[in-house]
Amino acid sequence: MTRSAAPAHVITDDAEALAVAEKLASTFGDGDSRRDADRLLPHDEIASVAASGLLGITVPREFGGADVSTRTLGEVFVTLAAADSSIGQIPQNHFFFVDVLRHAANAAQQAFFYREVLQGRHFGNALSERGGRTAMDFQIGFARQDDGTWVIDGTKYYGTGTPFAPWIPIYANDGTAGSAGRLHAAWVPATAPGVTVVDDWVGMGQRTTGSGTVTFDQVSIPDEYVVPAWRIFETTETFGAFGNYIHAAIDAGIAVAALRDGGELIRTLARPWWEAEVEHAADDPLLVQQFGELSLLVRTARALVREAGDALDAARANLDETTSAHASVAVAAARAQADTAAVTVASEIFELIGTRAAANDLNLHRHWRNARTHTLHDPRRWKLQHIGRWELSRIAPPRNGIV
Amino acid sequence: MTRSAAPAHVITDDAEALAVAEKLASTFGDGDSRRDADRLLPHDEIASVAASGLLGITVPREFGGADVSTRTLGEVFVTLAAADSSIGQIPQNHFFFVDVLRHAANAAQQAFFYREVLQGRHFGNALSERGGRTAMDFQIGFARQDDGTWVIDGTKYYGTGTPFAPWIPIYANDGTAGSAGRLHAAWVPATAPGVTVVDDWVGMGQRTTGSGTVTFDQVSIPDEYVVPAWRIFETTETFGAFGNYIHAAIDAGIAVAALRDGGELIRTLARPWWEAEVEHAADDPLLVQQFGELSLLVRTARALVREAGDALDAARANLDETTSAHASVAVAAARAQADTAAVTVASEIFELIGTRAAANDLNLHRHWRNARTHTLHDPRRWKLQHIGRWELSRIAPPRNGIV
Amino acid sequence: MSDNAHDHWIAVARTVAATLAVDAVERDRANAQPVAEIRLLRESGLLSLLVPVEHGGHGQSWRTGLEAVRVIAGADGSIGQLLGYHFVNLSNVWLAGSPEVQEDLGRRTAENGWFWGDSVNPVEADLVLTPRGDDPAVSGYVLDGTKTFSTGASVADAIIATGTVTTTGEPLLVAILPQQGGVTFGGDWDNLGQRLSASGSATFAAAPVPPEHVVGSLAAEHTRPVASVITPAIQAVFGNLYLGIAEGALAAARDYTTSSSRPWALSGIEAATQEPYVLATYGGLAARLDAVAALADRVGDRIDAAVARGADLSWDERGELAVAVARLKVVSTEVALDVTTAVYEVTGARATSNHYGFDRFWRNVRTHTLHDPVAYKRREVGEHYVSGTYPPFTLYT
Amino acid sequence: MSDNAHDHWIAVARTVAATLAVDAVERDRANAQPVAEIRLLRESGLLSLLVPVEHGGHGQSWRTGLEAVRVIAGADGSIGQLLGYHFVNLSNVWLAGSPEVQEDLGRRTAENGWFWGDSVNPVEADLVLTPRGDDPAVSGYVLDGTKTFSTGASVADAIIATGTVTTTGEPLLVAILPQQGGVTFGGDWDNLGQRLSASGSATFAAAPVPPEHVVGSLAAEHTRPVASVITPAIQAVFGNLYLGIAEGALAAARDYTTSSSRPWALSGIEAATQEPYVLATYGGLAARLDAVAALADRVGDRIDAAVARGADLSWDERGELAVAVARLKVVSTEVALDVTTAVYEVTGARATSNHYGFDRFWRNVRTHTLHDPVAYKRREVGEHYVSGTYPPFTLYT
Repeated sequence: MTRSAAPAHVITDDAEALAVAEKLASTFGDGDSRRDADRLLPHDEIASVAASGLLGITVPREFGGADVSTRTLGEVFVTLAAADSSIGQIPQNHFFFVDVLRHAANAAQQAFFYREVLQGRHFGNALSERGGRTAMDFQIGFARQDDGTWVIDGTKYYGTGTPFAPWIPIYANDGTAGSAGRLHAAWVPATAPGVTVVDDWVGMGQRTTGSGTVTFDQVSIPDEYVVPAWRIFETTETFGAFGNYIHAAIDAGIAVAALRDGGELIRTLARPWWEAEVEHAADDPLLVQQFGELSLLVRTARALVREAGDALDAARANLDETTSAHASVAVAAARAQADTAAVTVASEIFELIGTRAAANDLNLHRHWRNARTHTLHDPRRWKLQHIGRWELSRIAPPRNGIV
Repeated sequence: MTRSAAPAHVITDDAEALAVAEKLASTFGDGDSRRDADRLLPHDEIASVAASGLLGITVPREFGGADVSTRTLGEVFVTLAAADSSIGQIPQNHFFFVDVLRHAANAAQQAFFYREVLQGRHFGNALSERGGRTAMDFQIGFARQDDGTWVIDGTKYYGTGTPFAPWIPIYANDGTAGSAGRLHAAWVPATAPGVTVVDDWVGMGQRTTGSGTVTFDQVSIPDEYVVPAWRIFETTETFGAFGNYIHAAIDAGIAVAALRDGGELIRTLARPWWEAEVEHAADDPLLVQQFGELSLLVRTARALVREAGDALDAARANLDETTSAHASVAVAAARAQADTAAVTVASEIFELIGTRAAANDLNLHRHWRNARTHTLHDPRRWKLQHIGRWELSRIAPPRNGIV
Repeated sequence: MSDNAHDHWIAVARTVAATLAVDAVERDRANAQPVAEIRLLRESGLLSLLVPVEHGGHGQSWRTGLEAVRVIAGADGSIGQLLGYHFVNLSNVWLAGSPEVQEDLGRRTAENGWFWGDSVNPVEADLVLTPRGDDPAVSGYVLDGTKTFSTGASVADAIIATGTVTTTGEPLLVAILPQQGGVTFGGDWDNLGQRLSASGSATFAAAPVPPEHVVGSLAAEHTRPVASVITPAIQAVFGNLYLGIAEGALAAARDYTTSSSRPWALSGIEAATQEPYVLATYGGLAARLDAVAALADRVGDRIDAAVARGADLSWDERGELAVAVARLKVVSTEVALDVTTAVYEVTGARATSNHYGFDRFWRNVRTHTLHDPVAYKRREVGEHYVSGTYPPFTLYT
Repeated sequence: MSDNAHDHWIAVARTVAATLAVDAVERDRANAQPVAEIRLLRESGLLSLLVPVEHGGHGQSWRTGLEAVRVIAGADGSIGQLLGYHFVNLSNVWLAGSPEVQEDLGRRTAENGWFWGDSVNPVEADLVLTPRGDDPAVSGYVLDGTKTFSTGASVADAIIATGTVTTTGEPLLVAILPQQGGVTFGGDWDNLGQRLSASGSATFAAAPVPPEHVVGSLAAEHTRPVASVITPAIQAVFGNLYLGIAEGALAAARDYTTSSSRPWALSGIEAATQEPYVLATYGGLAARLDAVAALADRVGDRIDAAVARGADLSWDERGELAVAVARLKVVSTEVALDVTTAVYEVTGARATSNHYGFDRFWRNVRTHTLHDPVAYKRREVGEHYVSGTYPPFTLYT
């Protein structure tokens, strides 16, 4: 496991965050395809991200962070994901849990964990379980002991980012295993006795996210590491929308990558189709037509991601039922459109390049595998339900940390 | 013909422009369907628009106007077109010719015509001709006389807005009829001898735009009313993009209207489908799903219109080949997406209401007729060519006043 | 399919369609009663197309009849609808009627060239059948009540109607002959599309139903699978109607493109017929229409096969047919909406002139496809695909 | 289609498909030579399916052969491709060969269960045929050169190849038997999809072509319309291949949905098989597949009809066939890309595990549909629809 050694740089404003992201992205693009093909986890790259200070940009100003706008954070994710969508996804849950701290942690916890974050000591995640009827039934053992400590016992899956992270936050319900108590977030040090991280992720896409199995064998943590996440949903919040917003930015980044790499291959590899009677494939009007359609899709996705960022910022600035509903629906729209853009562009781009696009060593297909895998995180069809209910009946999306 | 009598109110900033547009729109919505069905030209409504000062909001500040952002102007058009898409289209060419003044008129002409505009004395248009091989071959007689005046002789078609306007600007090439000289814009007073405006527009949609035939029988105008429009295309410009941007905003407005009216009918008229086993149509999950898709389409269109407005403002602030190309492509994207949104929403919304949606007296079909008519102004497929060429080969759209 | 009788009748349909096409735009606008159009159908012989030879008809298949509907609908969607509904209304006589009913009503239909309308809108309250004496088997009933969407009834020689018997609650399928009185029409059909389909309301006031006009019972215990083929048949008419309208729209656009379209200013191309995107758009739509047409023909054959099974038809076979027809309904709806909207992209702005009236294709498809929501047809098909279940027998499935 | 022989052979194909399905994911990953798979086809009798009875084959129709391709492709796209290409490669013997060639190569194929590969990639330089003496009609030729995309050649008993004669410039169609030497294979096929299609390069070094292995001439003056039916035939194989893969993908998704999918957390529904949007998505896709299948069957019949016309087939009839096949190509491409991408929407995130390998359907379709651009097929269909012109005879049209 790679751990960031020296304390990280501290980024001070939005412009710096965007510039740092661009700079990092330019170094990640080259190795993306190889890492995917050989399934090499991006340990060095994530260490660079941590050292760059990018993982601290949402820490509030009073705790020394840049507190960048949500719009900026989204652009950072689009940029990273367009360079390497696994690298783009790895910090997703990190920012999600930084946001959990903002909403539900006490002042001491905030001070402690924000300092960790600013020092580059970032968060993986262990959220998902198997076997529950739906994805929100958390069954892992999570019991408060008489001495105030908590014991965690059980297995989590799809622990994106855990192989890289000093901290592994989990979601659990209090009470004994099997009971449906109240939702808590608990920060587990990756080095705690009883924690095992196995990189057994076999997804067809997002292959280097380190989304493996995490087992907790009677792991003990102090009460200070436990945050009452259930409180988040007691009031109006933009919390679920925030997590989803980052997913949308990742999908948009994948769409950008597929369009970019496809364009490059059209210019450098594709042969003109004989019926087009043109010298270069890029001059074929039917090809240009379809490339235009795909570009348009990417534009719509990026525009909705930006508008969702604005809506989240507006809600954060002036939180009430209406602004949070607006933000939640704007995020749902961005998710739905970025899904379509990523999946469609990553598949249709092949048609414009021709037979050579399918050569395995080009590995152009990683974008489709990444898109198809990541977009399924939660179903597009339910995004549309939330949009439709809001637009039709002004029913706001539910508060559950997912939408 | 209705002419605005008293001098118009002068709007001073973007916020006032948006508020005035909202207020006017709220008064136009009720009569929209009846005006369409009975083909009643909106004389009173256009007089209200002129009196409100909305038609002067792009006049530069040094000439006393509000010089609102292009983004704001687009939002004004979306708002007006969502209330009555004919009223939304009528001022399109007005703002187009106000922009011609900005780019190609001399200072005296600007002073004169801007004052006219601020007083509510607005512009119709007589651009289109028939019979040319393409839509850009202007054949109308337009000859400079020895005394410096100009004589116009011939016929123009699709003169949107002319039945309402004190001024009728035309496009013509100098030289005798049939020659391909240089492009000029010429302002003809609607009351000039030899001018005849016939409201013979028989389009299936946009029925009350007054897009009829305008004949010029040896009409004489002074040299001061003639602007060398060809100069616009000698340098980098955002002029064609500007005109197209307003078209995009109108299409987006039609999409908004169809979604809004459809939603209202789902809530008030539609019966639930028996297989859905729900009490109200609005609770049917498959209906909500599709309404969500349509809402998403409208959001993408509106977002791209807003981003196109921003791109035009950015180009205006810092004009070079790159910013103007960015703006032109952003507008092409907004046009293409607003086209899809308007046509799709206006047709699919029927499915969600059911059989009653087809009752002729509901006149819900006006939105589809309006969308299908207005979106054809210039073909979507060529917008995609311009987007595709830019994204693929960094070929900027041509400078021709159309894109 | 290349037998002579089939080809003959399709040629007849094409001739009728060509006549209808001449003034389709004007007739659509006038929103009149389709009296002349029904006469045209009658004189062509198409109204007796499906009547068995032994009852004096032409004894043709559903496949031929549905293709004729498609051909007529390409020229005039309303008249295509009227012909298709007529086939279905009349087929009740053979699917649900006794041999005596078949001989009587079938032969009179063929001899007189009767056109059959209907008055059966299932979402409204039932019409009421009151016995005319102690034994309605001898003295018959009278029919009372009002139904909207009584397609073709106002121009019909015979109307198929459903009514509930006051004394027993039994739902019966009956034939009403308007010339025998007791029927008035609302003349209240003014819809977006299918304007000539005479689909206004019908009001029955003691309309006579002699016993020989009781076609059959709809009571579940009396309903055999073959009698319920009527719903797949009407849904197949819908599919062919949409397909025919779409075929007509694309052909009309082609005529316009080849004769009137200008190339786009920026294309640098001499004629609109050479613009690659225009051609590719036509090609994509034509290919989809061809696939739906192939499915429509196959579905026509399956209806013929189901009808030929007669009393042997099982509920499962009936279910398979219903799903096959539902699949046609889904794809024909999709292609028809797409084609009738997309044609403008390849004709251009001037084609929106009301002079051409190209919007009638979209208006016709948009109006009729609202009959029952395609989203639920997709769900029925999906339920069958995923779980193997068949849609229940209703007047929509 | 319900004759016994057809049903028998489709049942055979289903049995083969079931065997292939068992380890399709593992075989796709291994990217090995499909030796065992060809043996399976040989033992099933499918390789002689289209060989005329008089030459010892099963004498079945193209329609049956294409449906068999579709069935096999549903389980394994590569093997479906190999079977379809085999049919086309072999059919050159009857479409372009003399009676002697037909009797000789046809009978040997049937007797030995030969599998035919090809080496004909038209966008590369031609292979070279050098006469082995003054009179190649007596002494034959040797073949030299390299072709990529030589599908199936490396596992073939016979390879159909095109070469240009050094002395006359005449393009000939010849059969190469790898067991006679002179052929090596690059083993360089490692593509996104159709990984078991053995589509690597073949290199010929003085490969013997005895005179009896000269199948026919490709020179324009010698080419009769019926010989050029080969291009529509291969394009029809493509259409059935895509359709078959899509059918396989949707069926695999269904199996997953009914056995493994969880309902979405927020749905409030007990089982994924009850979620209305999931069902509607399945229904919409199944309906489209059904329409394309109906068209595929019709196109199969048309190929049989064209072949049956033999020397009487005109260029216009050949053109009609080519357009009909192009329409199938368009809609099968569209539906296959849509289905293989959309299935994930109804299976969910866990179905992306490489354990299931559902992506092979998309990879197979995505790879093979790049053979020639569908946008230009649309244009060909559109040109015919608008102007009535037929695509020229090429190895793509």
